[in-house]
Amino acid sequence: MQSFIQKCRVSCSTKGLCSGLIASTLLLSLLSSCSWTQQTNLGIDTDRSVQEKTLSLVFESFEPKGQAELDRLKQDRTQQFCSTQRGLKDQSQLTQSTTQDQLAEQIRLENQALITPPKDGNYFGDFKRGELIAQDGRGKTWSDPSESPSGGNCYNCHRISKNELSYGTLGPSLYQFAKLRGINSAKDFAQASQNSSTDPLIQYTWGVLMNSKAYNVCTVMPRFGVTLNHKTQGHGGPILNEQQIKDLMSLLLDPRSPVNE
Amino acid sequence: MFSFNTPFKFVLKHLGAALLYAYAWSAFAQAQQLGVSTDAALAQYRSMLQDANPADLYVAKGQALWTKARGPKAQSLESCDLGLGPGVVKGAWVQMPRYFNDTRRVQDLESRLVTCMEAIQGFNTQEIIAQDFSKGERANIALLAAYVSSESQGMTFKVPQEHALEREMYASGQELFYMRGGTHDFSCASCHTQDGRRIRLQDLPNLSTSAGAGFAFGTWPAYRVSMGSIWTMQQRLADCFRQQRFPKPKYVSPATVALSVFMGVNASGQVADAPGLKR
Amino acid sequence: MRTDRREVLKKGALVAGLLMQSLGYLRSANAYQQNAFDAKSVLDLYKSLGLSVPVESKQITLTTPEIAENGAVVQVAANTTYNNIKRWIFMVEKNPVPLVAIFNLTEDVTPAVTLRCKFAQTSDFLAVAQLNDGKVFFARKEVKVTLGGCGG
Amino acid sequence: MSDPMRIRLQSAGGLTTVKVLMSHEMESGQRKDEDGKIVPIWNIQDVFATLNGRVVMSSEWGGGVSKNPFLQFVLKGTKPGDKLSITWRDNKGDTRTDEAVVS
Repeated sequence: MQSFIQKCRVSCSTKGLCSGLIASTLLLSLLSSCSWTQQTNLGIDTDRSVQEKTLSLVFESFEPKGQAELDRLKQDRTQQFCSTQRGLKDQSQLTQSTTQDQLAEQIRLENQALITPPKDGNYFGDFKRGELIAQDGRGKTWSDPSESPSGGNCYNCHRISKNELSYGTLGPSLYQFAKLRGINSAKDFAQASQNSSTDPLIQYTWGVLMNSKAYNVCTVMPRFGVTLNHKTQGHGGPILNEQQIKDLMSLLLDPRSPVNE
Repeated sequence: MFSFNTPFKFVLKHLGAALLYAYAWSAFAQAQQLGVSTDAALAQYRSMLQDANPADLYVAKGQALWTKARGPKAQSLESCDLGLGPGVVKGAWVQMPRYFNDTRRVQDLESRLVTCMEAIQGFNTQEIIAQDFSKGERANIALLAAYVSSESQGMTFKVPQEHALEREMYASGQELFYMRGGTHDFSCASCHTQDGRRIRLQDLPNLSTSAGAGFAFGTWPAYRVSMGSIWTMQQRLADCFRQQRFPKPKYVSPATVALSVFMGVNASGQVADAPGLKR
Repeated sequence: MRTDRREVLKKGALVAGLLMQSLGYLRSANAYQQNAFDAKSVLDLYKSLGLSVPVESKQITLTTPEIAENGAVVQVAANTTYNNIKRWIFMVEKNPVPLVAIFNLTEDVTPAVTLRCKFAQTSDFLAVAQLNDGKVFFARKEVKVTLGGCGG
Repeated sequence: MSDPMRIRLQSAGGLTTVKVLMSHEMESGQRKDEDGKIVPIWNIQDVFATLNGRVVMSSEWGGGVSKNPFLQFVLKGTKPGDKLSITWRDNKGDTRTDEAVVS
């Protein structure tokens, strides 16, 4: 808890945002220490009795195994909210004309605030390592050792490099990611990466990899670079570490990467 | 895209994010198109195996097991009541999970088989629950499930919703289906609420629709080519939760039965085709 | 250890012998060609079977899936318009042991044979047809083996 | 101790398609177990088919045939009542014979 607030202080640029974040962090920790039945108290209009019955049924049905302890069933605010959003597919469908949409926007902003730039200001790594991370679907399950690094699972949902035919279609194709977005040469890439901290494509790609929920609040894409409130994440922090995210940045944006062939 | 009463400020604030998002999805149609040839090739691979499903070998073993005197009481399961009366196997599976008067619980096929194995044959329920899939009596349950489900092949799903507990289990199953959690924010719905999508090369049935639920619920137990063995619905669900990064669901626990009620009821009117054949 | 093995062999021989007797099938004429199943490459395999290197032929048709989502089970089929075929040799080129199966045909069967075999990786499937006149022909077709599941 | 095969026959115009599923582990001798030790090869080596007692097809298999093997071939000049038998023998000496009748 303490270290989380400190981390947050370091990365906050304005005082207001910072105190807001601390408040919401406190709220989160309060929520996570609440009893199971109180978890759903978000003012969301759904059948309380069904939710309560389900939560107690879930609690008696699961057991901890390996690194997957029961705290994984405790939802944070994003997870609670998105569990109630059935059939909501896209950020573009939100209008803020309803309480639901306003709440969605609040939660999106909370997620946005968790995105931090790379510590050394360099957004890129090695696209070859990035490909391996994209291929790797291991990590964080009860059968994975808790200390080993996680993979990105990227091919489960996305088409990425041309030669890998075994790709999923839950997410958009990322083949020719940079090419389709105006980076066609080593020169384009050098130019963009020189202004990494302001380049919209670099900022967007980094942001989605760090915390997808900052762009589409209930997207099925995991929040790869932020620490959720699970005790068991203490072992390895977020799903991917900063270096892994940099390697994925190169996989997607480097013109030499097989993605941009 | 936005309704007319949308505050203009909100639109402006989000135009950036929305545009970038639309941008990311722009290549989507292209990917779908490229996927067609792969899909056709995979369909060809699967249809070649479908014709002679190794699951048939396990159905024969399960049938032999059903009539064999076993367990501490040395009895066969021929008097087991799967919901249509003692000993009735034909058509029982397409009406499960259902409420059972004797246990006062809603039970799926495997849960009911465990009940019969304890009551009739004298096996210990807790020991069976503590075992691993594919080992000891759990391996036998997979054979029995293959046999029982095969006796409903070609029949139509009619999972009952008459008892209050059956309806309650449906509601809870639905709630759990959409419950996000774990390190990756996944719910069942993350993968199983859209038509025509794949994870890697695996087709993902849309379990919120009748056709999708019918296809998924109606083809487990199944012979898994990659495992060279029969997997039951309980095993399928447990491995889904593992990959969802959730803790482990206990064998035949209420949550797993609730999910089966949700799928089974959604599958109403669809035709059973188990045991199936899967990757 | 040694006696166990001898026992097993003896028992096996006994059972097989009985079967053959009852079926009137002289198995001794067709002893299992272990050396062929030890060959680590297609060329070594031809050598161990005493075959000349076969010629590619359009008269052989192979039915294989383009993509296999699991290499453990891939269904392959071979057929040919040569009416004097006496033997099929099925191979998966890049398997550690390329030889999968040998089929000795008679006039009582058509040349069409289907089998499910393992692919250790993406590889060509090869079927060699040995004709009664001693000529050997082959056809090949690639099967791409992919990772089908979630990779978890 | 081996389990029965499933033999299906489909006849049309004197041709009978034979589809056989066999119950066998078919260990390739290449696979490693959880402790990293090679699982010894255990596979069906010989398979032959007879029609009314006469051998019509014989084959030799290696560890590259899939677990629970499937084999299909076509008999010529069959008539109803013809008796087909399939026999396999594995490298441990275990054998199994099952029969089916052309209808």
